[in-house]
Amino acid sequence: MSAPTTTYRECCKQAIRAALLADPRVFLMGEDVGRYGGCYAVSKGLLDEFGPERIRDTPLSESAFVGAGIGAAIAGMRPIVEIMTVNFSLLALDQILNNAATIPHMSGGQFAIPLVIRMATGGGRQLAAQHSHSLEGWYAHIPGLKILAPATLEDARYMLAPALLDPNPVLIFEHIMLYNLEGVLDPAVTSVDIEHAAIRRPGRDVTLVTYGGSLPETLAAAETLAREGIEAEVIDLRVLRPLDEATILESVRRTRRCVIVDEGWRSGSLSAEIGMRIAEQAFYELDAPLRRVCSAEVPMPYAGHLERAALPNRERIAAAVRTLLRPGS
Amino acid sequence: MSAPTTTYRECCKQAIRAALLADPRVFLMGEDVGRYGGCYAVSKGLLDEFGPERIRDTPLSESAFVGAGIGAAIAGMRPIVEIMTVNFSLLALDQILNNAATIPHMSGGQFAIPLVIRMATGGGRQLAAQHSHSLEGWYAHIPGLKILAPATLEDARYMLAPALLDPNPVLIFEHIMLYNLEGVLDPAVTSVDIEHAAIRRPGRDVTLVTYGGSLPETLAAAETLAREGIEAEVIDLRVLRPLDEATILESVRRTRRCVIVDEGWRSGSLSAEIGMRIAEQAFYELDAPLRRVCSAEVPMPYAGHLERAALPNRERIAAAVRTLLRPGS
Amino acid sequence: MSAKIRLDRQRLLALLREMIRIRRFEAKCVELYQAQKIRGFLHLYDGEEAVSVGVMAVLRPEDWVVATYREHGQALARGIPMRALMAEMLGKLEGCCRGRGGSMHIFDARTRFLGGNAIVGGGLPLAVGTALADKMQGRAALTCCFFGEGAVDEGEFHESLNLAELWKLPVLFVCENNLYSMGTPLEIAEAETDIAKKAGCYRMPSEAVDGMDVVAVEAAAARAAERIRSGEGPCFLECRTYRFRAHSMFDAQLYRSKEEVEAWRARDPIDRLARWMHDNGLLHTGEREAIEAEIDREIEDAVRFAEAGSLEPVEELERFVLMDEIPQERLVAGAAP
Amino acid sequence: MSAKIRLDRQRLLALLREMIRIRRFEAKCVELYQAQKIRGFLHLYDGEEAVSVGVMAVLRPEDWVVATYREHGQALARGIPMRALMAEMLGKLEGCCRGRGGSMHIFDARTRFLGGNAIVGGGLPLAVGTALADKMQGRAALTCCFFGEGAVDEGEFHESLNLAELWKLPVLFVCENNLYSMGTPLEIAEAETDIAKKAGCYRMPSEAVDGMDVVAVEAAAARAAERIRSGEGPCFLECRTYRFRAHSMFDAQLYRSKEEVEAWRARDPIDRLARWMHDNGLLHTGEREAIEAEIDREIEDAVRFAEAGSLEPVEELERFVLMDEIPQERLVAGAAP
Ligand SMILES: Cc1ncc(C[n+]2csc(CCOP(=O)(O)OP(=O)(O)O)c2C)c(N)n1
Ligand SMILES: Cc1ncc(C[n+]2csc(CCOP(=O)(O)OP(=O)(O)O)c2C)c(N)n1
Ligand SMILES: [Mg+2]
Ligand SMILES: [Mg+2]
Repeated sequence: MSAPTTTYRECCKQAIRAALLADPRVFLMGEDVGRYGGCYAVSKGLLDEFGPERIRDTPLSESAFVGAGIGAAIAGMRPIVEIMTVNFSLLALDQILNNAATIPHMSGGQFAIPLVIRMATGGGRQLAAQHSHSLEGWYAHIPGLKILAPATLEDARYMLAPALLDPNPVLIFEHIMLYNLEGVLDPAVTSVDIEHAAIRRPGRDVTLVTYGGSLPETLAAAETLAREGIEAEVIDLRVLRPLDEATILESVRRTRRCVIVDEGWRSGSLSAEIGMRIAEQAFYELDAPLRRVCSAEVPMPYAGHLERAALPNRERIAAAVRTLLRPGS
Repeated sequence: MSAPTTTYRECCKQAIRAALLADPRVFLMGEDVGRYGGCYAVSKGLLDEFGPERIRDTPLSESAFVGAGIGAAIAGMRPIVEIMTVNFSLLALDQILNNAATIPHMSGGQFAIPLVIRMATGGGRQLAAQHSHSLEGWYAHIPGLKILAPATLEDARYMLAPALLDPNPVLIFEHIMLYNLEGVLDPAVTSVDIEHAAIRRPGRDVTLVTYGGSLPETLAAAETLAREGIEAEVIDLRVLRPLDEATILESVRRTRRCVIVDEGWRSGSLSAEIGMRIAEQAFYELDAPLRRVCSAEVPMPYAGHLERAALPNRERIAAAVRTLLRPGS
Repeated sequence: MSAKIRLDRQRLLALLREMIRIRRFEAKCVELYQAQKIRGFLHLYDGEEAVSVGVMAVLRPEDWVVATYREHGQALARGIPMRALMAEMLGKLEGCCRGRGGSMHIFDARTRFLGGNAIVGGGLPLAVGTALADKMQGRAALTCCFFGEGAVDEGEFHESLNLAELWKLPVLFVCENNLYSMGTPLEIAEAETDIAKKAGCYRMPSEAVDGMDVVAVEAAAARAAERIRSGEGPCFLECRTYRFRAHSMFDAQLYRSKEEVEAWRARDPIDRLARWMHDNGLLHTGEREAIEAEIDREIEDAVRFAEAGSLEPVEELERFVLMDEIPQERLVAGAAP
Repeated sequence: MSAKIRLDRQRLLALLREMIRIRRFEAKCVELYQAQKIRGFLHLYDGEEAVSVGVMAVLRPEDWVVATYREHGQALARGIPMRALMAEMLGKLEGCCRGRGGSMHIFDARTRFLGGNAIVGGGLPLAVGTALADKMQGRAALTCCFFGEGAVDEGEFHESLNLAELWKLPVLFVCENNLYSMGTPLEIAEAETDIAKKAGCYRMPSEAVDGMDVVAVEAAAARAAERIRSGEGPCFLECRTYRFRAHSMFDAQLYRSKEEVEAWRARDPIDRLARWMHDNGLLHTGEREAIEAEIDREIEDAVRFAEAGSLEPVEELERFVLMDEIPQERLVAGAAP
């Protein structure tokens, strides 16, 4: 008897549901998480099951309800705050950076902030320049936060639990193109860590480092390359802060080549950080320049062909790898 | 007859004054720029000279007055908006990213936004975790913005004029430790560009790339190293976005070594981007791993000894260089 | 301009016509959405037409307009050519934003239409800014800023209203109170549900008006505009309205009852005006149908235009990220280059 | 607790004593600042003591307190030991935040003192959150949130007041209206200068009180706290006060006249209470001096303690950036580990 298929969206929901069932201190709060069922339908049905206290619709007040999540976490709750889309999180950035990321350290360790903030991120649905960015790598600059980017069903389903147990503010970025991802949840997996990167495909010729919405494209590129005789190792970062540098460096030291795939805007993206760490620490083991495939540095355009041109894709990833392995071609 | 000495603060003020005199569309707006004279005393006296319409005190409403600056720029004014301190700019980040950086592109080029936003940045005055960060490198991630970091008297005095002539939103970051910098304004300089990095000290053995508040420390480190026989070239980026990659690469190709000094938090800092560009484009010319000296990844602590430990300084810069040039030591 | 609206037939016909034009344009958009020619988020103005049509009737060419992601009505009523609008919806180079903005981000420099803003509340500070520029430059223009009642929750609302009143800026704030922000009813979002009262908190004159009555909207907007143009500062208009359809194309509307929707549909601003005109001998039999037919021809033309349009060359993707190509002289006048 | 304050001598003496304690503590801080032992920004509460002392008198240990960068008064009145506070000002490990926070960022888990927030308005959302947690967990506690009238301009004020009232949360909002935000007088910053009225915009009960009269402040705070504890939702208290000194140590005070300052000094909350008590036979000759002497001893002790304190080892710089060292069990209770 085979396990039933599920979706990434459903996994996100079941993760929230399980957390609500497991701990009375957990509640979900955000815009339209209740009556509407969530902008991306993640929380549909939860209001009926848990009621309006624990599935809490908020006014359009990103700064106040994120700040309220911080305060509630300090005072003993375990809030899951949903921000509909990463672009709107800018309205709450003062609370996230100046309070959530700062209070534990500046208070000398007196206050922990066991808060989870979830948000939808990424492009690909023609939502244009105010709904389509990938700022998770940018958030990964901020000390005091942990940043997660689930890219698989298992991570969507199981990352939330350790995030809620974590004493730190944890931001979870769900890529909008993954919500419809279908598959069978591996029954052998019942929990995941939020510390390590995962090697999603072993390989010997080149290391491809990626995360989130770019994982499927990167794996597809690896398949293409395999048919050409190039065996790419694919690392899914999973945790964008703190970075699991050891896994990356170990792989690059073996493959001696690295391409980083990152949906963020190129300049100052997380890909730069990963590249720099390699250049600092594995310089003598590298056989080729570092490469990266990022988003074009533009506010995301609406038109489909332009949006596609702006985003990383399997062709561009494969092409970048080929410049390293067949420098002549 | 020698020219009189001046300060960086005075240069900032004279730049604003000159702009107000030159163009009736220019006005300064921000918290306490008028009656109080500016939190860092940059605009002291300007209210008397130009009146409250053009030296416009605002309520504590960062989002609205930055957004108003955007709208006013679109509608034909040339606003200089002051945000007291970089941490407060997070309250206006929605306006900066989702509007200022986005509208020109998403409108298909219909609206230019000739706006200047100035803010104080950086640590060193024991102002602790909500007033001391260096986020200019982080802002440099955002397409659609130009980011300037004047580090000399001449740049403080002359960068504003081209910034106001620029059709794009330009953010100018003034480091709080530079305001008291004293010296003689080079009378030969009457204008500067906002496109190029500057080589502040030529050298052949290693390239030190830096900007803003870290320039004096980096130059001091170069002097120390010179006494040890190491000739460091010091590049002052001046413009953090778009980066003057050519100047950096040209230098690194000559010196074959590079250390980047950046007061931003290390992970995801601008230093990573610079390193990555070198690793992508000058990999075969490098003789040593890349290095960087950044701020510790902590909310800035108040205590002086901890703050000093968190910031880049000349000793740490020199030490980083020595690991490249005397790998044995 | 007098605040007294001349209720002559031509004028009423024009209002009726514009509302029908918006309604039918959007109906076509739904078709095109279902055919996957329009993508992304699509927010319909169905039911709210009287608001933009009534308000826009009192604006002048030199005025600025700032709107939201639900702005087809504003865009059409403001005079953005339907062809350019439809081409934009289809992501074509001939669209008013070269196909980069889409439904939620309509911009048009010629009509001083400053978006199309898909960040709730994000347009209000911009409106303060254009009004500030007009005031500082001694121009008589005003800025008309549309937003939903959901935007009232945002800090930007508070900061912007205060700034506008404090500096006595020529802004007409128009709140389209359709009672819901996505699935959230007003009383779940606001401690004070009387939106017109909120303006009073900033000492700003305000009025609530039946947003299903285009004549009432126009009259109230005219009163407000007159006051604003006299230099007395901003005004606030709450238009009580309702959206007949879902928030966007992805909304099952679990949060409201069919009865509620039907009750509001009975107040349809188009039918209501048409009926009143008819009853008063101002709309003759067959006239409405003739208007509709004419509009349908315009729509068909716009669709043809849009479908025949081209795609922006991919090589131009990065164009206008920076506006460095725009020469200084062209910036002098302000607005569009 | 009854809203009626018992005006007995012991109680009044305690209020007087606490105000004097704050005043003299800060006078010492100025000395230490001039000696460069305290660095960074230092904001004095001189003149405003009646506000924190009056309000704090009605709080209970389980209540939360959220304050601003001008919070020495709140910190002392709340019961943070002066030694820990002074050591913090000097950046010592023995300080309540290990010397990391300094004057602007005083935190103390034991007294539920959640800052010390140097972002104007930044504390209000936190207060909504602690109150939400208390309400959801069925605790009787309230959260008392202090802020200046400058914070009223910020979007966070608007969003937080709405949320607190909408969800009927136990928050006591205390606005310290000292008429200036740095050099900006209230009427330059707010279209509505009657701050107490602003709370009404969210249907929140509010009261304005003479912030120079500690007894009046306490009485008003007691009324508000009683209402809040009864579960009826938040209350707002505007305390009309004045800072006698500069905004911070870098302020030439060009924005106000000496006469204005002097007029307010005549209403000094300490002298006023002392005089009243004296006139009513509740403060005997020499008593005030005795209190002062006792406080001075406490201050000297605190300074000695702070000066003898140690510096946090530089190796611990990155400690508590993440709280991973805190075991789960210690987090269970909520608050401080
Ligand atoms: C800052 C921000 N938060 C959330 C959203 C998601 N969102 C889009 S439309 C909408 C509802 C807005 O309601 P309202 O202002 O009443 O306008 P309406 O849609 O009813 O016209 C929401 C929550 C957004 N676009 N921007
Ligand atoms: C968001 C933000 N903007 C600006 C500042 C700079 N600043 C510090 S105190 C202050 C004045 C605040 O005035 P008010 O709220 O009335 O408090 P008061 O200082 O009078 O006690 C300002 C503008 C800040 N700290 N945070
Ligand atoms: Mg609405
Ligand atoms: Mg004040």
